[in-house]
Amino acid sequence: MKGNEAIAEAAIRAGAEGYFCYPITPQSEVAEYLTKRMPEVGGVFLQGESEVAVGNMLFGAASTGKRVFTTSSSPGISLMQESISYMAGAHLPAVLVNIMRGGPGLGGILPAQSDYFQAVKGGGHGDYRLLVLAPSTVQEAVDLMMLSFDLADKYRNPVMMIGDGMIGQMMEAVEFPEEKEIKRNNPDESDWAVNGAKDRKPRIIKSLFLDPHQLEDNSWLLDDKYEQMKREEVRYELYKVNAKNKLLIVSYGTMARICQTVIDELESEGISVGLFRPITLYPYPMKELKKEAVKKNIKTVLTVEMSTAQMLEDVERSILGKKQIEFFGRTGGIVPTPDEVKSKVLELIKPKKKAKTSEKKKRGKNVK
Amino acid sequence: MKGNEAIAEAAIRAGAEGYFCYPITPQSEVAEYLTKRMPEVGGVFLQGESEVAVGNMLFGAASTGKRVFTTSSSPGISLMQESISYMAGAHLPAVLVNIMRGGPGLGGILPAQSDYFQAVKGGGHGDYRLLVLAPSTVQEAVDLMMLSFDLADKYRNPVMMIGDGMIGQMMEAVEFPEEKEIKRNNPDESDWAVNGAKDRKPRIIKSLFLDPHQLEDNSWLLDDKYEQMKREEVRYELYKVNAKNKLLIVSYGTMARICQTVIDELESEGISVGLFRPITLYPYPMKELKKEAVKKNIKTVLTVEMSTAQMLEDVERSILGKKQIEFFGRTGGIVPTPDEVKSKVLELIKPKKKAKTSEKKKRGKNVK
Amino acid sequence: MSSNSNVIFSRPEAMHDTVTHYCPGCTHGIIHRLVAEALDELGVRDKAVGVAPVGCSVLIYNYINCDFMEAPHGRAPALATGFKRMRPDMTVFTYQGDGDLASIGMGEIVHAANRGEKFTTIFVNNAIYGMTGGQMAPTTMPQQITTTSPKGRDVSQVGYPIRMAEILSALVTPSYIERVAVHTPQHILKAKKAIYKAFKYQVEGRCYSMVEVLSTCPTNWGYTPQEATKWLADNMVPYYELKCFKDPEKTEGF
Amino acid sequence: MSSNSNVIFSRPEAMHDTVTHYCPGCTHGIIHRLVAEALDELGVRDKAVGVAPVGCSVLIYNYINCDFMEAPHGRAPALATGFKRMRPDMTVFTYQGDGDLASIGMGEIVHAANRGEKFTTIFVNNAIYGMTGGQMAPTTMPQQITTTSPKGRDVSQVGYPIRMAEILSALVTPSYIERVAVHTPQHILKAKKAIYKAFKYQVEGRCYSMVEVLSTCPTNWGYTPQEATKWLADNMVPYYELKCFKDPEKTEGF
Amino acid sequence: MPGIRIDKNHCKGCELCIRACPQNIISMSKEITVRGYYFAQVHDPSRCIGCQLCAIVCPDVAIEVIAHGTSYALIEY
Amino acid sequence: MPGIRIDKNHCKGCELCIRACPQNIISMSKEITVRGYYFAQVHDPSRCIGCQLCAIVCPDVAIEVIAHGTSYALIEY
Amino acid sequence: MEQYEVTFAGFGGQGIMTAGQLLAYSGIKEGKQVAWMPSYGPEMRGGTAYCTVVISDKRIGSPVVTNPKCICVFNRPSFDKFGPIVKPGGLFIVNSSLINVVSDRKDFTQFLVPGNEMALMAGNAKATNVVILGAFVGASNVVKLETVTETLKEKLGKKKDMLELNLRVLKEGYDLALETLGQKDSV
Amino acid sequence: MEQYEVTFAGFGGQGIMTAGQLLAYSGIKEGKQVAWMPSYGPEMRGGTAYCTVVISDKRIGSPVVTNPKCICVFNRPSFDKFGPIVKPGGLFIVNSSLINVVSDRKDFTQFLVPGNEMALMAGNAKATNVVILGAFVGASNVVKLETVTETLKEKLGKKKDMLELNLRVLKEGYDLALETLGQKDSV
Ligand SMILES: Cc1ncc(C[n+]2csc(CCOP(=O)(O)OP(=O)(O)O)c2C)c(N)n1
Ligand SMILES: Cc1ncc(C[n+]2csc(CCOP(=O)(O)OP(=O)(O)O)c2C)c(N)n1
Ligand code: SF4
Ligand code: SF4
Ligand code: SF4
Ligand code: SF4
Ligand code: SF4
Ligand code: SF4
Ligand SMILES: [Mg+2]
Ligand SMILES: [Mg+2]
Repeated sequence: MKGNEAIAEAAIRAGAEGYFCYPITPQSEVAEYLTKRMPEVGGVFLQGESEVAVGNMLFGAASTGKRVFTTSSSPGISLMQESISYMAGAHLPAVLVNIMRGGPGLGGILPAQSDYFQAVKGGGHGDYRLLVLAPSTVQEAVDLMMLSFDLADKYRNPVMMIGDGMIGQMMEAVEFPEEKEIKRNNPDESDWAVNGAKDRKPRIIKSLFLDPHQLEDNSWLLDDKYEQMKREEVRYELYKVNAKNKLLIVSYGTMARICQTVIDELESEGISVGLFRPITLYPYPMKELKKEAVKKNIKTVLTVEMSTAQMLEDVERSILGKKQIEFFGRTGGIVPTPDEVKSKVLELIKPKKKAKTSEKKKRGKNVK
Repeated sequence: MKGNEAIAEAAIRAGAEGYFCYPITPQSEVAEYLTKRMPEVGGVFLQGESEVAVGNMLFGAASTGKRVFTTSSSPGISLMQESISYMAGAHLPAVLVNIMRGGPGLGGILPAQSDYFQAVKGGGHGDYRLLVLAPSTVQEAVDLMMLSFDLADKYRNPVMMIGDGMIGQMMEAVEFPEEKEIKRNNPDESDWAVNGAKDRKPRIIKSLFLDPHQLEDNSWLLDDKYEQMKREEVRYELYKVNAKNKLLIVSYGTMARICQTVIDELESEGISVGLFRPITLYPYPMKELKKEAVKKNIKTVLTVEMSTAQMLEDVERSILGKKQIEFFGRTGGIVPTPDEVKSKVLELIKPKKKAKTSEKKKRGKNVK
Repeated sequence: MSSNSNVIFSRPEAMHDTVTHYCPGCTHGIIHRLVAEALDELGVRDKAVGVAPVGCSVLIYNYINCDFMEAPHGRAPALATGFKRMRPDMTVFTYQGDGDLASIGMGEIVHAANRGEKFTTIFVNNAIYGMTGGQMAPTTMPQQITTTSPKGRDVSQVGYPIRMAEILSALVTPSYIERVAVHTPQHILKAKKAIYKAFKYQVEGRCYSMVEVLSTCPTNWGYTPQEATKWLADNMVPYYELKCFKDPEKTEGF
Repeated sequence: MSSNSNVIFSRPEAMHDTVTHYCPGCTHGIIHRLVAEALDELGVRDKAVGVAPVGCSVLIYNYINCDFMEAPHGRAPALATGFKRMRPDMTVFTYQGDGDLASIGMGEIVHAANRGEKFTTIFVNNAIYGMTGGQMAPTTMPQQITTTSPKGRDVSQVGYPIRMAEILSALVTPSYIERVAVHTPQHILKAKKAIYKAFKYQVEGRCYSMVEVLSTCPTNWGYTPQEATKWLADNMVPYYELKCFKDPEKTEGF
Repeated sequence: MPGIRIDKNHCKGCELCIRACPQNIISMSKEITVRGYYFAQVHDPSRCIGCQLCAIVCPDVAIEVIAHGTSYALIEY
Repeated sequence: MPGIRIDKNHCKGCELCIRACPQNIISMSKEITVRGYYFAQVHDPSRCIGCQLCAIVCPDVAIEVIAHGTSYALIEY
Repeated sequence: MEQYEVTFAGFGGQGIMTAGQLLAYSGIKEGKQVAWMPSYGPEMRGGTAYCTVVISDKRIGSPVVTNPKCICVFNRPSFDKFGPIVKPGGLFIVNSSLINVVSDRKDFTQFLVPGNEMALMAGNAKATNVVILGAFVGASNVVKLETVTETLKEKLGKKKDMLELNLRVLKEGYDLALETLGQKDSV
Repeated sequence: MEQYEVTFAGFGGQGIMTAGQLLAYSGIKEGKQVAWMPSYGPEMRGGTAYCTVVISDKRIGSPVVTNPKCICVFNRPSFDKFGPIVKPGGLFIVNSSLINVVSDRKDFTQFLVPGNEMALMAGNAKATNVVILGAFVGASNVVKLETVTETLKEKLGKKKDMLELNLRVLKEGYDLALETLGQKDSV
């Protein structure tokens, strides 16, 4: 199944009842799949007039307490920032998927990971965070998509899954959980959703607090949720991490798969390298990464991203100067080949000249 | 002069010829001032239909090569993210001012600093950065506003000045540079602005690069500019920083002024504390902060923000675990009083119980 | 009063007994009452959800006694769409100012109306941005002075006021569109009927419905409440024609 | 050909000699030519700036030989506004698809027209999202099959197609609004006149001008170019009336 | 005998009811409410015809109208 | 004698000119261009009346029309 | 001069902001560092409005002051809200025309000024703010009476009647302070 | 089985994506790990289109492969673009109906298949992609012919004629491979 379709079907299996979208490459197949599939399960499919509208349709739909989601790509996600901030402020569960493409601006439509900051640090205004998940295979996209709905409900916070065109366009075998009856949220059981003030006081979904003390309380309440996420939701994967590793690669999403290929190749050449793959980008597995990075055998930590360096900052915050950190990145739709990552690794491992510090980030390609 | 008006007048003195806006508290005075003032200097004042439109009017106006700007507040800035990313991608100079209010969502209208991430890490999609300046007095708002236009032109990159409602509403004495003739950009002298393809090839202002190699080149070209900014534009101020300091406060904007009051009071009580005030938030004065923070006499670095902790991450990245970092913040429109900051400082200085690590960030107020 | 007296006019049930934050004489209050009465009369208060705008009426949920969502500025129709599509059994309305609906929210209102979303919009046109301190709105009258048109709205620079009822009526999709005003008791009674009808059509699942209500903003217009009603009658009513522009009873389909 | 032959029809000067990326038979190419001819005939190519949309015509700057800006999807009128206000001496036009102009860009186009911005819009209505692979647009015809309306556009669910020329004509601010088509030579010649007039009014500083051009998308409609022109004639023309809706010559002011 | 009750807590002294009353029996108090407003009062209750016009125009829903026996039918204006 | 020139580099073989020509003198080549398209050709140039209709409909501006002496006046259709 | 902070508080329409601004302009005129900081936001509609002026010879830190040296309250709600936070040893100026209670704090100077009455007697109740300002200047000596007079002249230059009345009540407030609290040195 | 990568390349309309998908489904049917990755983006209109299928018994790393083991090129531009990147020792399948050149690389197996002609002879030039697919299966043995046959039956179940024709050309391509390259063991 194509990644985009798998994501769509995963949402259906997770009990999603509403999908709102605006066309944008490279994820339009999600909509094209759901325009047929949603009606089959009695759900709502609606193409909105813009991503600004779609973000806010999601806001309205999420207020029903049912499971709802949208998918888009980089510029479209930028247009949703206000609504995302509102949904976070109003404690609404909703799932958003960003199939990232090259930016900034109109950029291109090929795979990139340059919306990391936007997703992880908060592209909208105010003290809020999204829970951010990054799958590296189509199967994982399915699993994380389903998890996203659970986490959105658990925290009543928007959850964003970020992938790139590769995840969206790639076809891999996927398994869905048994197709018994799809379980759905029952709005009548909700103690917060808007479903008619019958025999109870009205419920107000809002983020305005004119009293700054209340507004501050709301922000700290959000912060409590984020602290809870840090305790309970950190996810990551280790690949061939062991005491022989000379170098630890940190990479996420499809980029991490490419690094796996590199690691396999290097292994066959007798060079041991491990991979730390964050699955939750927020909360970031800081302690866990530090634990692996500080191990004696590791000389260097190499961050590999399809961007000019964004996750790098979280790697720095995790490792806190305890190890030399290097960066390798390609961006704008260029997917680094295993070969170039490999030669970067070899360059770092072979103790030729003095290696540079992370201050000078190393790029895949020089300009001019 | 009121801060908002001072900002408006500073732009005029800097040679700004176009201002585009949409009303939003607490900065509407800028528009109310300029609706009269702009025509006096033959400039353009236009109220747009939304911040989405305003961001894009700015885009079109900046393409003329003249100096143009907008001012808004948090939710309005969120709506400009797409256009900001486009302007950055297309190498356009433009100045944006965010007079921040409490968020997320509709939040409130009182002073806050909770859009730090949005401004500094990039709220839009793709590999781009804004040059971000944060004044702490009305005079500095004037100076930095004028500087913003210079820097926008120097780097052909959007520059954002962020302040809060205090800066906007406060009245202080200000001095403007001599009111000789206002110097303006001459579009005819520009080698990039759109001014009619007469006797030259057409110029295209764009951010689309279908060839990923070109798109990547554009991203690294942007990155080069950001590296240059790191070398040439870092600005910060030290206040009563000396070898007797037991603690170093890091704080920016109006919050830093409150910390100054605290420092003065503590000084009169015989307790020496210094202040590191970043003026450029991007590029962040990382080396400079580290240099001050690692000094032997400093036991603790205290980050004080009007947010639930955002700049803290850059402080962490600067200091890299070399010193204990503590956080104190109020948010949502609550301005910390000198007293509460002071007691936080005293709590940290007086070696009562074991201090907590920065992992557990300390908040101004506990919820519930 | 004696015990056999009966109350023939009182606060509708769907309204909280709260003093509003509106300025003295601001007709937002009247329009609130009319909405509450429609909910009462149709018996839908307990399955109603309002969408509050950003504007002076952002706190409408403190006054009308039903569930509410608070939308970003201008986006109420998008929230209402998302909600109503998921819960077609509920009664959904947006309450929006002219800055909210006709300026920043233009895209959302036109498209919601065009898709024929089955919700109701109460559009309060007071020809100004009330909440933010009296800036020019797209609906501001020619020559009207506001903080961002200190010499009066110059139509040669910023065009003529936008007439939303006319624009939404230009759409082919069936809908109910009427413009009313609330500056005299007579007009208020007509407004009441229009608002009732708008909700009724929704409850019947017929169509999108929008009532544009000409309203006063004494504070930002710089008039007393009495002067404001007169200014509305003299300036707004001639330009903003009061009538039913579209009614599914009369024009069904394309 | 002999030497005393003269060329009576050829590529306009304002057009680069480049093969376009458009699909065979896509009428975007014709419309490009008409724009280039207008620039040539008015002699404004060297003070013209186009605003490219996001849509199939995003690369228009590779074909028309003047300065260009590339706008975010739907926002071309805002860029044009910002630019033209700063440089009233230049000739500014936006070239926008129906997804771009009528869907995401609804707010910007209505407001630019309403403010009476002195630029020209060429609105290419092909009843579909071409570039993204054939999704439903607000202008998609009833029953038309697209990738997001696989059973045909269901007007009971998503309403009727939006007629932008009619909507913009509902505004009071004077403007020039005409709808034309390019499916036959006869229509193309009329379209040429309309586009010329639109630019002329701009150059004269008269008003905002918009020409809506009905165009084909053989690829996403699933027809041959020939079939596509027929489909346009049979389906679009009856719904999208071809006429001049508004002309400052005829209706001046309010 | 018909009559009205003005809730002085809700009244903001906008005077719209005064102009609306066909009997001219409403006028402003000399006192000020806690919110700082003069409020509306009926100075000649006996002449009230229960026409509800005052209540209809009151933006603050501060007025209740009471009728005895049959109520005055609200004609369409 | 009027005539047309079709730039086979620009032609994408859409066949719109074929239908437009009142003289029915345009048809498709059997060959394919480098871009993979069949292209338009005039199979009976002598009958061309220089009416320009083919050029007007060509989306790729692939056709030039040549007239000798006075040009055929383009009437309004 | 040490830093001096004064808050003016009342309801909207009582000229609170203007009183503060007049003081601020006067401070600037005397070459001092001045920060005027209004309250803004939800309070402004209906509730209390207030502004704070900080005047100093040196760079001013926080424009937000927890315990100002002086607070002038124009109505009852402000009296209740601000009475408790006057800095011990400070000054509490109460518009006794609208406030018929007194603070029972003993650690500051309480100064009752019948602002509305004085203004009304002078001809216009709207000048209450200038009465209180005069009283503040007299009581605090933070700026000179002459400076405020000049500021008023600049701001009201064109409106002769208004100016005259305002100058009159300014002086009356000032004199009342001297009478009540005695001549004071510059702070 | 070691990991195997194959790229199909040609212009849009030649059924490139379908060929890859049929292979991918067949791999999945045989319980293998499979990743099908299309090219997308600007190339899709006009230029070349290609997709890559990675088939393996183990977890698949990069779906983007620098040097695939096998590349099947359907037209001249693809020949030029992809010829140089076939993995040394790999397989280069060339649709000789539209490509009248041969690679001068000697470090891989070059296999010329007159795809269009074979398809046309079978009755439909559109089946070229299945001819090439058959040839690839015969040459590589990455999946069984029977599996692809099954996949085709599933996908074309309803269209009897189409199915029959496709099965025929699949077999013809397969046989040509065996003939030309000889019987091979499973890779
Ligand atoms: C995105 C955004 N932009 C601007 C604002 C500021 N704002 C608040 S209310 C308002 C307009 C109010 O005018 P209107 O909609 O006419 O309502 P009224 O107050 O007149 O009833 C604006 C611009 C905001 N909250 N959010
Ligand atoms: C913000 C944003 N949303 C979506 C897209 C994806 N997108 C590109 S073109 C397009 C629509 C094209 O349709 P139209 O405007 O009708 O032009 P056409 O291609 O039909 O000429 C869309 C939705 C985008 N680039 N940016
Ligand atoms: S500002 Fe205007 S609209 Fe708002 S409450 Fe006051 S009178 Fe009403
Ligand atoms: S997709 Fe449609 S609109 Fe786009 S170039 Fe092809 S035919 Fe033209
Ligand atoms: S009910 Fe009629 S008569 Fe009685 S007070 Fe009200 S308006 Fe006057
Ligand atoms: S109309 Fe209502 S609020 Fe106004 S004065 Fe009369 S009773 Fe009071
Ligand atoms: S000019 Fe007229 S007659 Fe000649 S080829 Fe073209 S269409 Fe035919
Ligand atoms: S109309 Fe133009 S592109 Fe089409 S076939 Fe004729 S010459 Fe070729
Ligand atoms: Mg309004
Ligand atoms: Mg289109």
